[in-house]
Formats: sequence, C-alpha cells, structure tokens
Amino acid sequence: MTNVRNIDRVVIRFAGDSGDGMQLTGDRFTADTAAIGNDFSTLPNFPAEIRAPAGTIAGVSSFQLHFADFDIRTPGDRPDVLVAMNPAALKANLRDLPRGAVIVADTHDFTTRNLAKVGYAANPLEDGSLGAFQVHALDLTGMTVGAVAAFGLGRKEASRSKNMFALGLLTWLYSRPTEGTEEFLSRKFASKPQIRDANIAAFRAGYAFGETTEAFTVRYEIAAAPMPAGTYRQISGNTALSYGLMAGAAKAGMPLYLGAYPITPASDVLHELSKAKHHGVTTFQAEDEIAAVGAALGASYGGALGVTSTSGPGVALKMETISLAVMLELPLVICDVQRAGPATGMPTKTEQADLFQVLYGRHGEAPVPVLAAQSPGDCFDIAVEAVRIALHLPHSGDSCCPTATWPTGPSRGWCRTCRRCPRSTPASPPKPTARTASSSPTCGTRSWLGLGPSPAPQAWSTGSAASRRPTRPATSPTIRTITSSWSSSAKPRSTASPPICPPWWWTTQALSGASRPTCSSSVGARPTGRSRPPCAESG
Amino acid sequence: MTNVRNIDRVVIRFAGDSGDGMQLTGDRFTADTAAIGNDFSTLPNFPAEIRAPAGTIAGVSSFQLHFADFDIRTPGDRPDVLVAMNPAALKANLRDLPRGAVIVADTHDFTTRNLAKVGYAANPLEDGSLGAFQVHALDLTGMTVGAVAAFGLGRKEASRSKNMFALGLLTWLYSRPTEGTEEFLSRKFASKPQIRDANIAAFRAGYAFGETTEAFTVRYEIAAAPMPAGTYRQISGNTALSYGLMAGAAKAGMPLYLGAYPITPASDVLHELSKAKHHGVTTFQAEDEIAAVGAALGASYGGALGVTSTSGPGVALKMETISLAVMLELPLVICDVQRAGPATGMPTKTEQADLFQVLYGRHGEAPVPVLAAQSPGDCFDIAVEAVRIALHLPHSGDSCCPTATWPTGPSRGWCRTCRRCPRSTPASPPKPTARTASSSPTCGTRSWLGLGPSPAPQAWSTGSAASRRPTRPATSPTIRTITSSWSSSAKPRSTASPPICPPWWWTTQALSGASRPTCSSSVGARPTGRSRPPCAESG
Amino acid sequence: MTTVNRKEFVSDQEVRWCPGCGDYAVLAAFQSLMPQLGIKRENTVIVSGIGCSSRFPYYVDSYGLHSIHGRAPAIATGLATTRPDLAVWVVTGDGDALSIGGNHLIHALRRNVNITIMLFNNRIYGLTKGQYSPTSEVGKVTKSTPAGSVDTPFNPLSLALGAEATFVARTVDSNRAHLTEVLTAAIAHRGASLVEIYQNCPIFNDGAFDDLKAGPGLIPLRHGEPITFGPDQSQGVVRSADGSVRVVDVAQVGLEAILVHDAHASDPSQAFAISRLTDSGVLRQAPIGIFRNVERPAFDDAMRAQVSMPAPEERLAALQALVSGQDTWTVA
Amino acid sequence: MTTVNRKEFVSDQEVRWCPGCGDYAVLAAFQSLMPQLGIKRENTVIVSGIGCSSRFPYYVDSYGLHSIHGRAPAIATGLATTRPDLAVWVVTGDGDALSIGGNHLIHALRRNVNITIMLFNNRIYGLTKGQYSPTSEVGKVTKSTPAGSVDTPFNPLSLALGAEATFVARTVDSNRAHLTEVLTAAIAHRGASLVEIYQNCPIFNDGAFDDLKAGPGLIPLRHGEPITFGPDQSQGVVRSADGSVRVVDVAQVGLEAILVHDAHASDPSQAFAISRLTDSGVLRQAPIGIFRNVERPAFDDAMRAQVSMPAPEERLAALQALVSGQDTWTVA
Ligand SMILES: Cc1ncc(C[n+]2csc(CCOP(=O)(O)OP(=O)(O)O)c2C)c(N)n1
Ligand SMILES: Cc1ncc(C[n+]2csc(CCOP(=O)(O)OP(=O)(O)O)c2C)c(N)n1
Ligand code: SF4
Ligand code: SF4
Ligand SMILES: [Mg+2]
Ligand SMILES: [Mg+2]
Repeated sequence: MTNVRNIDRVVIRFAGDSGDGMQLTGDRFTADTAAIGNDFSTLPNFPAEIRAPAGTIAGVSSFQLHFADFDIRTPGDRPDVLVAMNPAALKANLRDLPRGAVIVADTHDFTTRNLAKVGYAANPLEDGSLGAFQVHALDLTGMTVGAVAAFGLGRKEASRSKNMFALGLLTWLYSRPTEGTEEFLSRKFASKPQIRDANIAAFRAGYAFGETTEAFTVRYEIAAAPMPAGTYRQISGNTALSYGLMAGAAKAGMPLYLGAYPITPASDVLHELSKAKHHGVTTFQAEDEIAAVGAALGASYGGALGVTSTSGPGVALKMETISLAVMLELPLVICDVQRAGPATGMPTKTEQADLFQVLYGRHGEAPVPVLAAQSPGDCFDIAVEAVRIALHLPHSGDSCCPTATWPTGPSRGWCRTCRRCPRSTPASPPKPTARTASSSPTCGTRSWLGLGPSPAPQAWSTGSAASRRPTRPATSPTIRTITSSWSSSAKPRSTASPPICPPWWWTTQALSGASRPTCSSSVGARPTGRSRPPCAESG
Repeated sequence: MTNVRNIDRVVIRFAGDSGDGMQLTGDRFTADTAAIGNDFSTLPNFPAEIRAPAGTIAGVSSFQLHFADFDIRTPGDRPDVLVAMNPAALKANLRDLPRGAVIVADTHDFTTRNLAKVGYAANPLEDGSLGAFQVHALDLTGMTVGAVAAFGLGRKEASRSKNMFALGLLTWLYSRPTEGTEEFLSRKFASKPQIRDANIAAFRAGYAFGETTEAFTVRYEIAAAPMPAGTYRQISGNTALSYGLMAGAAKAGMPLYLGAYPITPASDVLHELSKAKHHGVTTFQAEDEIAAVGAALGASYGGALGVTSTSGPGVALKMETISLAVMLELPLVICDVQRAGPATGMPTKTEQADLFQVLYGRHGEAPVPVLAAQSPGDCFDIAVEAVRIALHLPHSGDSCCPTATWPTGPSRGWCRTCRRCPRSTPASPPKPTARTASSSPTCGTRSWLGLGPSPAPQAWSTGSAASRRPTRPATSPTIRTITSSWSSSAKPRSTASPPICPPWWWTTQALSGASRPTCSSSVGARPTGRSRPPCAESG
Repeated sequence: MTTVNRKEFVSDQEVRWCPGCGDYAVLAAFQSLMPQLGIKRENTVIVSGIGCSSRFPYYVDSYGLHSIHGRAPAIATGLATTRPDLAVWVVTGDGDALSIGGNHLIHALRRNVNITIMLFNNRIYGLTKGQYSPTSEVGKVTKSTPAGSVDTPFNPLSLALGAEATFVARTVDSNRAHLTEVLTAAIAHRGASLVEIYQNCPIFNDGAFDDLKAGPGLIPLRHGEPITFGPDQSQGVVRSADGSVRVVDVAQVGLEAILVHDAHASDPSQAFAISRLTDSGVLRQAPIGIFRNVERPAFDDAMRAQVSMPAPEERLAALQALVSGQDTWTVA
Repeated sequence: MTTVNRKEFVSDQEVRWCPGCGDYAVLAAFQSLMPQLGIKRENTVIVSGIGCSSRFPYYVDSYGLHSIHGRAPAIATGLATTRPDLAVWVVTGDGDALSIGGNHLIHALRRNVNITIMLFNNRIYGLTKGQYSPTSEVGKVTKSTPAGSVDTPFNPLSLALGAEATFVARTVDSNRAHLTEVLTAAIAHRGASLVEIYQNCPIFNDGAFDDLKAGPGLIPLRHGEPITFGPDQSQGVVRSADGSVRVVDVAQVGLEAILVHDAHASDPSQAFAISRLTDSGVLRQAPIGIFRNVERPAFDDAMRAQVSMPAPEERLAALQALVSGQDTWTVA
C-alpha cells in the first residue's frame, strides 16, 4: 500500500533530449501545481545550440520546478527528483542532486550506443554507481508504446508520448489534479485526434502505473500555500516587461515605439511587442543596437514613448546614445535583459552582472535612474514605473530598466503583491540610507554621483523599490485590479498628440507659441548647468 | 624708482583673440620661467570654434601660467595678472580675477566697434568699473608699431608683433631672462629676417618700456624652486603618453599598433604616433571607435602591442570589444583622454568624470586594471606601466589607461620624480586599504569586483600608483635615466617575432608544437572558469 | 523670393563657421528655399550628427537636434516613422555619414526612410582639425597621415546606389541655383534622398574643388537630355563596350551617340556607371545633378500602415484582456 | 585530394550545426581546399563574428578567433596589417556582415585589406532563432515581423561593388565544385575578396534557394565567355538600351549579341549591372561566379611599406632622442 506523506516543498527537474518535450511537460506540471494553490518558481534550461545532435550532453533540455505550501523565492538549487529520459540527461544533471534524491529514468534509451555517446562505459542504472540515490529505472517508452497501441500510430510516433507518461506518473506521485492536463491536450491536439488520444492515454497510463505498481511506496501531498486571494496566471519576465511597457504607454496616452536589435535573451520583448501593432505599438528591428536606441530616441523626440530592449553587449553599445538622451532630457526606457559573461557571453544563461554597467557605464556624468525587477511578475511593475519616471522626472528624462534574473523562461505565479528576491540574496543586505540619493525618484543629476559609502547594488534595487512606488495600494491582489495601480503610479501626459518637445518642456520655458522652435538650443544646457550648448565645440 | 619685491608665486593669464598669438606668448614665458628654475604648471584654453569671428568672446584664446619658488600642483584658479589684448579678452576673463589683480590692457583695440561686439556700452578701462583692480591701460599696439617702424612692414604686419611687446613687458616685470626668447625668435623666423627683427625689437621695446616708464612701481622676483637635479623639458600629456607607449613597446621588443578614430582631445596621440612610423609604429585611422579597438585587438592577436586612444564617447563605444579583449586574454592598452560632459560633451574642455565608466562600464564582469596619470609627465610612466601590465599579467591581459587632467595642452616641467596631483584634489583623500584588491598588480579577475567599502576613485589611482611601481628607483631625476626605469618595470617579451598567441599562453599550455593551433578554443574559457567556450551559445 | 521669407528660417544664433567656409552658402540657399516650398518651420526638423556641417540646425529657426557623431540617420528614422507630418532633414559630413555613420546611412537608404540627407563633402575632417576622411584622395597628407593616406576613398554616390537608394544627387556649394534645384527635388521625393554637396573647407582642405571649377570638370545631368557639358557643350558622355561610360568630344561621335540621361530608370545600373565618371583622386571631373530618382514605398509609410491606435478606453480594455491571458487560476 | 589532407584542417570539436544546415557543405569544401592550395594551417587564421556561420573557426584546425557580433572585418584588418605571413579569412553571416557589421565590411572592401570574406547568406538570423535579416525579401514573416517586413533588402554584391570592392563573387552551398573554384580564386586575390555563399537554413528559412535550383535560375559567370545558361545554354544576358542587362533567349538574338563576361574590367559598371539580375524578392534568378576581380594595392601592404622597425638598440636610442627633445634646461 502506498502511504501518503505531507511535505512542505519539493524541487523536480525534468530532463531529456531537446526533442523529448521536457519544456511542455514542465509547463503542464506547473499549471497543475498552480491549480492546487502551491507557491512555485520555475527555471527552464535550453540547450545553447539551435539543434544539438540527439543524445548528446549539448542537446539536453531541462525544466526545473520548485513548489511549496509557503512563500518561496527561487526555483531551487538541488532537485529532490530528477526525471531523466536518456543517459545524457542523467549525466548532465547528476552532479546537482543531493544524496537520497529520487531518479526516475527511462531505461529504454540507456542503450550501449547512447551510453557511449556521453562517455558511460557501463550502464549507471545497473553498475551500482547511483547507490546514493533512490533510482526508479523504468521502461517509460515501452510502457507508453503499449499504452497507446490502440491508436494505430507507428512505433516512433507512439513513443513520442512518453513525456506524458512521465508526467502522469509524477502527477500521481505528487497528487496533482489531472483535469487541467487532459483539457489542455484535448485543446492542443484538437485537429489531430489520434495524437490527442495517444497523449491522453499515455498520461493516464503513467498515472495508473504509479497507483498500481509497488515501485512507489510513498505518495506526497503538498498543501496550498497561503496566497493572497486573486486571479493568477503564469508569466515570463519578458512578457510581463512587454505588457508593462504597453500599460505605461497606454496610461500616458502615448504611442509606444520600440527600437531593438535581436539578441538572446531579450529578443522576446521585440517579438512580443511586434505582435501588438494594433495596440499603438511600433517596433523597429534596427541594423544594430546603436541605431535601435537612436531610433527610439528619435521617436521620443517626436512625442512617442521611446523604448529600447537588449542584453548586456547591446547596452554597452548604446551608452553614448543614452548619455545623449540624458542631455536632451527626452524620455527613454532601456531594458537590459541580462545574460552571463563579458563579450558575447553566454546568451542562454542568465546572470546578474550588469548592474555596475547600467549604473556607471557612461562617460562624463550622465546618470540614469536604474530599476531592477524582483521576479517575472515584477517586470510588469518595473516597466510601468520606468515609463512613469521617464515621463515624469522633469530634468532627468530617461530611465534604464535592467530586468534581473528572469528573462525568457522561468515563470512564477504572478500576483502583484508577492515580493520575491532574486536567487542570490546578499548575505546581509545593507539598507539604503538617507545619503543614498539615488533611492529617491527625483534623482538629481549631480547628486546621483554622491552615493553613500555603501552603494550596495542588490540591496539598493530591492530596498528602494518600495520607496520608489509609494502610491501603490498595499493590497491589490488580483490581476483585475492592475489598471488601478497603473492609474495611481503612472502620470499620464496631458496631451493626446504630444508636441515635439515633451510637455514639461513646454511648460517650463517661456515660449511664444508652437511655431517657436527651441529644442536644438536646449541641447544639454540644463543638465550640466552650462550656459551654451556643449555641441558648440570642436571635436 | 622701481622697487624689486620678492614673492613666492604668481598666476598670469595672457588673453587675446585667436589670432593674437597668446599660446606662443605663454609658451615663451613658460620657457623663460623654466630656465630660472621656478616650478610651474600651465593651462592653455583654446576657443571651441575652428575659426571664431575676430573680436568675439567665442574667439578668445588664453594661456595661464602658475609659477613659484616651491613645488606647485595646479595651474592656479584666479590670475594675479591678466593681459587682455582686446575687450573680448577682458570680458571673458574678468570674472576670474580676485580683487587687486593687475590688468594690462591694450587700449588700441578698445574701439567703440569692438566694445559693442561684446556688449560693452562704455569703455571699462575708462568708466571706473574696474576700480577693484590695478589697471594698466596701454597702447601696446601703437607702441609696437612705433618700435618696429624701422623694418618697413605694413601697419597690419607691424602690429602683429604686439604679443612680443607684451611678453617683453611681463618679462621685465617678473625679472625673467631675455636670451631664451631672443634665440627662439631668431630660430623661428630665420628665413624671414624682417619679421624676426620686428619681433625681437618689439620684445625689447616692451622690456624697455617696463624699465623706463613710471607706470610700474614694483618689479617682482620669484626665486628658483628647489627642484631635483636633472635635465628638464616641457611636455604635454598626449606627447608624454605617446612616448611612453613607444617606450613600453620598445622595451618589450614588440611593434606598436595604434587603432584610433580622431576625437578631441585625444587626436594628438594619433598625430604623434603617426609621425613615428620609422620607430616600428603602425597607426590606423579606423572608420569608427569600434573598428579602432577591434583592429588594435587583431594586431595584438598577431603579436603586436595593440593600443587604442580616444576620449569618453569613444570609450563608451569600445566597451564591448574591451570585454572581448578581457576574455581573449590578449594585451590591449586603452587610453581615455578625458573631455567634459556626457554625449558629445565639450571636446575642448577637460574634466575628470570618466573614472566610473572605465572602472565599471562593461557588462558581465570584465574587469580591467585602470591607471590614472597625475601630471603630463606622469603620462609617460603610466603608459609604460600600462604596457607592462598588459603584457605581464598572465590572466588579465588588457589595461585601460585614462589620462587624467592634462590631455593636449597644459605643460609641466617634466621630471619623473615630481609627483603632482590633479587640480581637484579631494578634500580628504581616503587611503587605499588592504581590502582594495585592485591596488595589487595581479588584479585577479573576480576579486577586482570585491572592492572595499571606499572605492574612492581619485585616491585609489593616486595611492596605488606607488604600490604598482615598486621597482622604480627612488632617485632617477633626469630624463637621461628614463631608460633604466623602463628596464626595471617593463617585462620584455621573450621572442622578437612573437607567435600569434602571447608568450605566456604558450608556456602555460601543453602544446605539441607551433602547428597546433589553440587560440580559438581558449576563447573565454579561463577568465570565467567555464569549461566550454561561451561563444558556443545561441544569440 | 523675398528676404522677409528667408529671415523666417534664420535663427538668433551667431553663425560660427570659419570665414569663407562653404557651409555658409548652403545655409543661405536652404533658408531661402524652405519658405518657397511652403514648408513651415514648425513642420521642419533638422537632425545632424557631429562635425562643422552638423552645426547647421543651430542656424535654422526650425526644430532641430544636434546629436552624436554618425547617428543622425538612425535618430531621424525613429522620428520620421513617428511623425508623418514633418519634413525631416539630416545634415551630415563626409566623416559623420561615411566613416562612423556609414552603416546607418546605407540602411536608411535601403529602407527608403522618408528623410532628406544633405551630405557636406569637404573631403576632410573639419571639426577635429584636419584628418583625412573616407572621401580624401589616396596619398592625402594630413595630421594623421603624415606619409600620405593609403586607402581608396568611397564614391558616396556609387555607395548609395549600391545600397538601393531611390534618390541620389550631387551639387556644389558655390552654385546657388543648382543647389536650390537639387534640394527642391530631394525634398519632393517621398523616401530617402541623398544629396552630396561638394563643400570647400578653406582651413583644412582649401581648393579641393577648384580644379572642377576651372576646367570643364562639372558634368551636369538633366533628365531626358543628352549628357553634354563644357564650352559650347562640346563634350559628351557615351557608353563604352565594357558597360562603363566615358567622356568624348561630341563632334567626333555626333550628338545622337551621346547618352540621354534617365534619372527615373528603374534599374540603377546606368546611374552607377555615370557615378564612376567622378575622379577618385584629385577632382578634375564629376557629374552633378540628379543621378537617380525613382518611386518605392517609403519605410515609415509602410511601418505606419501596419500600426493602429485604438481609442484610449479600447486600448486599455484590449490591454487588460492581453494581460489577463487565457490560462488563469483563482485563489479565494 | 586525399582524405588525409582534409583531416589536417578538421579540428577535434564536435560540429554543432543543425542537421541539414548548409554550413556543413561549406566547411567540408574549405577543409578539402586548404591543403590543396598548399596553405599551412599554422599560417591560416579565421576570424568570425557571431552567428551560426561564425562557429566555423571552431571546426577548422587552424588559428581562429570567434569574436563579437559584426566586428570581424575590423579585427581582421588589424591582424592582416600586422602579419603579412598569414592567410586571414573572415567568416560571417548576412546579419553579422550586413546588419551590425555593415560599416566594417564596406570599409574593409574600399581599403582592400588583404582578407578573404565568406559571407554565409541564409537570408535570416539563424543563431537568434529566426528574425528577418537585411537580405530577407520584403514581406518576410518572422518572429520580429509578424505582419511582414517592409524594408527592401540589400543586394550584397551591388553594395560591395558600390564600396569599391576589388574581388566580388557568389557561390552556393550545394555546389561543391563551384564553391571550391570561387574560394580558390578568392584566396589567390591579394586584397579584400568578398564571397557571398547562398546557404540554406533548414530550420528558420528552409528552401530559400530552392527556386534557383529548380528552374534555370543560376546564371554562371565565366571570365571571357558569353553569359549563357539554362538547358542547352539556351538563355543569355544582353545589355539593354538603358544600361541595365537582361535575360533573353539566345536563339532570338544570336550568340554574338550575348554579353561576354569580363571579371577584370577596371570599371565596375558592368559587374554592377550583372549584380542587378539577382531577384530581391523570392529568389528565382541569380548570377553566380566571379563578378569582379581586379588588382589594386592592398591596404596592409601599403601600410607596412610606410613602417620600418629599427634594430632594438637603435630603436631605444632614437626613442631617447625623441624623448629628450630639443629644448631642455638643467637643474644642478
Ligand atoms: C563618438 C565620436 N567620435 C569622434 C568624434 C570626433 N569628431 C567630431 S566631428 C568628426 C569628423 C568631422 O568630419 P566631417 O563629418 O567630415 O564633418 P566636417 O567637420 O568636415 O563638416 C569627428 C571625428 C566625436 N565627436 N564623437
Ligand atoms: C552585440 C550583439 N548584438 C546582437 C547579438 C545577437 N546575435 C547573435 S548572432 C545574430 C545574427 C545572426 O544572423 P547571421 O549573421 O545571419 O548569422 P546566421 O546565424 O544566420 O548564420 C544576432 C543578432 C549579439 N550576439 N551581439
Ligand atoms: S574647419 Fe573647414 S568645414 Fe569647418 S567651419 Fe572651418 S572652413 Fe568650414
Ligand atoms: S539555425 Fe539554420 S543556419 Fe543555424 S545551424 Fe541551424 S540550420 Fe544552420
Ligand atoms: Mg568633412
Ligand atoms: Mg543568416
């Protein structure tokens, strides 16, 4: 008999070949987990190659999910459970497992050839080398093929449902509901009934296997986390960022103009906003990052909200133009979706190492407000806030918004009242002090450089986030109420069809009328306090 | 009778129209001052325009000189004496004068038309508005024309020697020797005897005017400063930097390759090195700053010493490539000759506001050693040192060398043992502590970011300069001995014709021979400690 | 043309080019031209990069942006896309447009963004005090090339034609009438217009175009007319067997043999061949006028056609639907 | 060609392009070619940017540098100038070379730097998973252009010819013999050689060149021969009255009327006209082969000719003289 045990949290990693459908499997498990009301956080991990050879380490794709009956903050470091669909998936992930972790492996793919491909001399499922773990070596593929035999698919086609078999098994093991996935499969494969039925059958067979076999003596339950009431959805950082930018622009009554050059992991912002052309969004794929930010700035000069999105290498290239934006006092939002490493770096891996660059990476004193997101959902808020700052601050027009940890993939249950920290919480986060001028949204140009003795980047971005959004209601838990939060935090522009200079410019200068042009001679005069345009210089 | 009074220091500013020869006047006064043995520091100030209209404020050119009988550190803030050759020069500089300052003005140019050009309703030399100053309103032009009447020049030509008349007067007033200037004029105008004689006559007339007239009741003497023994010359920061780069490359036995794009005030490094092609120096004027640093890096990859010079906006554009250099572990020296302000900024004005950028302005953790020069002469040392670091550090190949205050113009008596601070000395310079990892020349990649609680930029660069050059002999006062200092600090490369990978690479890797190529797979593997090339990634 | 009109486009800034700089003439022609075209100054924006020529916007009483080196075409692209009501000009130099800004220039041309580019070509870097530029002749001795430059210059018009430009022209600072005519056609063209303007820099490259003025060096192109020039139109242009074009005495070949210029030809090959008549070394011969002027949908028009802006409330509602998504769950 | 030879240039890295990617064929051709040319791998350097194609250097057992996006021509310029003993290759993609790297490309071409550029044109951004590129046809639907792209693509060879390139060629991944022939000529050329390689990306732009293979779409150019192609060489290229060239039935005009290809013509006009035969939309017709191949001093050779390196002691002595200067004073 299977015991049901209550636990408070678990970390599961699904790993297989790129073609094995691990991302889909993970997504479904996440959705079912969300339905139960657990809190969760996820980390998809794609192969770096577009199409790495099958069965190789380079081709392993994985999806990690951390869920619990309490408020959690990271996708977890060491999986309690690893589902490994082939030897490469086992090898690539084994080092991350703690002693005693559960391994569910599909024996079908542990052939001599596949083992050799990744350098296993002997089959680790059999040679005793996994003694520290609880190994369930199961012929998932074989069982899947058996389960779907009725639908008349070829063997290869039939075996493709093995991920659903694995999902069924895990769904049983962690006591998840099954309706969501069955509905999903019905919808997804509506036009291919054979495939639909095979997938559903495999999913049910996996669930039934857990229930009937003796292999699993314990079954787990994880209670719902005490989440604030509300309607939730999954969201990735880039999507939330895109929606946030749109929300900010909509509240300001301005067209949104994105100038971008494709770069992983920021491209999805370009993709997402490209789909929004009927929302007053123009997207421009420029010839390079410099042109991208230049065009965004030109659009801002014309009265649109100029935005540019990129990753670290692109931000480096944009710096001169960003400093021009500071001088021109035009609104501009720069999104830095961080990747790892210097130079081209590691596009498919994320890291939080651009903060120094975005804070300090310009010549000759051109400070910009910098915001960092705490979670995928927070990317929405941070984007709205960035737009607000860009449009609202009279003398410090542009803002730079690096999204912290979650660019493309990982999703969180997204509710705006959940405040979650990035993975690498500093040991003892210093508090921003009164001397930390940059924690104030007014962000005086010169005083910005007068940072206190502990600039403490991570803590600054976290700590000051609260002080930067003083007007947000403390309880507005459902996404339905998001609009009210926009209206309280985003200062709309007064004119629907904005003049060529931003509104505050018109109100602070004594102009004789719309036909008196002034922008060109205002270039840089104010932020540096100098009396004549710095461009009236040689060189 | 004129009294001779001993004073310890004085600040003189020569100001006139761009065509009035103020830079030459200042240079000569400086040379004569050097000959006496005063310590000195200078600040030329050019108009921003290529050729600003005559008589306008925009067209004023000035040269300031601070000299003393002790060790001084700046060109001075408020001139004790202003020589103003026209109303514009007076107007542009008046606000800098302290009460009681001496003004020597050429009345000849204070015509109604010239006064109107700069907005003077009345003649300030006559309307009493200069009551706070000791004004000597003299017809310098008229006296000059009279003095050179014998040489048969036209009136316009004759009046062009007025700067020498003014110089003669000041030479008398501050008891400078006259031989140097007379020799100089003889050399300079050797091929134009009329002009030569007119200039010498004007100079002597000015001197004699001081001596004979009653106008000046006091004459000053400033004793020699206690300077270390040695042979001195004048030098500008850019020239010293160029020579230092050449010296570093020569000691290393490597060809020097400069990739640069013209930009004020850095262009002179390109100009200076372009003249040195017979010293094994290749200069490449690239299509932009990114190509300039890229080509320098390519040259380094080929075994040359790659250098790139620019100003702040150019550094901003080079950042991505600099981080590539860090990953490739190739030597590269980047010179940032600073200008003022963000965006295009103010090319002809200098400012020290790029330190944050050069320290932090790269994405994804790509630290570089940063050196800051203390004086024009120190640019030589700093350049040699930058070359040494670039070639010597095994795992942190490139170095970024911003020259601090003195790009093109200001000159100092240049002796390598004089340590002088930049103009803006911080109120209480913090000392670098043991925690300041970057003060060590090994500059470990990750530890660099572990700066102590007070990064304190100015103090770091100053304080650590000493610790970074432990091998320089404490007393090596003459320029003749400079070579010995190179040999002690610059590690020469072992091979005359360097292989395509830098030498240390060859010694630290087990290679089977010269035909086994390895660079491409070493890309970035070591600095980040990752096992496969980060470029093997999508995006 | 009345002086009153011209003054409308004269700003209150003191013009600060060197005495004798060719930029003055272009500025004056521009200021006279604009009111004639009926373009209002509040609908005029001049975006420039950095260089002597890039100070142009200061002196014109219209909107303008003196930006950063080389990036004006990129900035103008964003502006033109956002604002169909504006006449967007780009003012740039040979260094600004062809050296650091080369990429933005060729991309703006291929996209056919609705901007009018005035490229002041003085074959030198003026503002940085005299280094050679991508249009300087081989062997040019400058501060950065004391032993003479070694790189072949660009022919800006060949480059533009290779970059799919729809409007390509050349004129000279010293010929007010021609300048006005060419600029008028350029601004009338919907899409990207590139006008190269030979401009003398008396300080750092004086007389660079003198040989053109002296001899019969300028070859004026007039659409639909045979390409003849020189005293009594005695010289003309014919096509050689190898596909290039060359200069001949009209008397020798007869007027019928002379090429008739077709600025509207859809294929740019002949315009390209004509562009090669320009000397790449010391300039003794160069065609001027409109090389190419063809219709193609403008980038910004096509972009705007894809974009629509719902009414404010609709916009927020549609956005809310997007934000809410399809797959939600509720916590009670 | 022996397999032993080829293996010399095969590195120990596992090749990681997608199955069926056109890059494989080019790599194999390259690896076979190099030993045949007698170029040693220790004298071979491949500099690439970023993109799928830019992974090329990993797979060749020679020196190589996988650099940053778009900058390979600049890096290669520095390298080539420093090291006359090396064969310097640049491997790049349509995005790498023509989008972000456009400026470096055109400048390397005009300078005629001694490098051989292989431009893998798959008309898409492969590595970033399928956005449109500067060579994608108008109307291209991609992740970043769901409503279709609106910008006219570059014709890379027209652009190169407009940028004063001395060697311009095109070949296709699927034709090993042609690829080998063109690359052999390209590396033999002293100066900058640009070889555009049509390369299929089965993942993001599959079949982009299929229409060429099906029909008589490829027009091979052979120096000194009339430009004919198609079944039985029944089609040919003639010059039209407007200076462009066009395709005709040879039977209709006679073989004598067909253009004879001259890759060595000093004037690039005819090569340019031929480049215009390339479709800019869906590719049904495109010339391949060597469009232009002319001599001009290489930039790096000319640069090196200006530079001299004294013997070590002389060098320090000369430097000391420079450092000491002429105008000194002594403090006792
Ligand atoms: C990023 C950057 N690089 C370099 C410069 C220096 N710079 C200013 S203008 C210029 C070139 C000017 O030449 P051109 O474009 O021909 O204009 P001209 O002055 O001749 O009219 C250069 C190199 C700069 N301002 N910014
Ligand atoms: C500075 C910078 N910007 C953007 C990117 C992202 N990026 C990498 S490769 C690439 C384009 C690839 O297209 P292409 O050059 O055609 O090569 P392909 O993959 O098609 O061979 C882009 C945009 C980057 N790595 N660095
Ligand atoms: S330097 Fe030349 S281009 Fe610049 S303003 Fe003076 S004359 Fe004109
Ligand atoms: S994405 Fe396309 S170009 Fe890149 S490796 Fe795959 S098939 Fe080749
Ligand atoms: Mg110029
Ligand atoms: Mg491509």
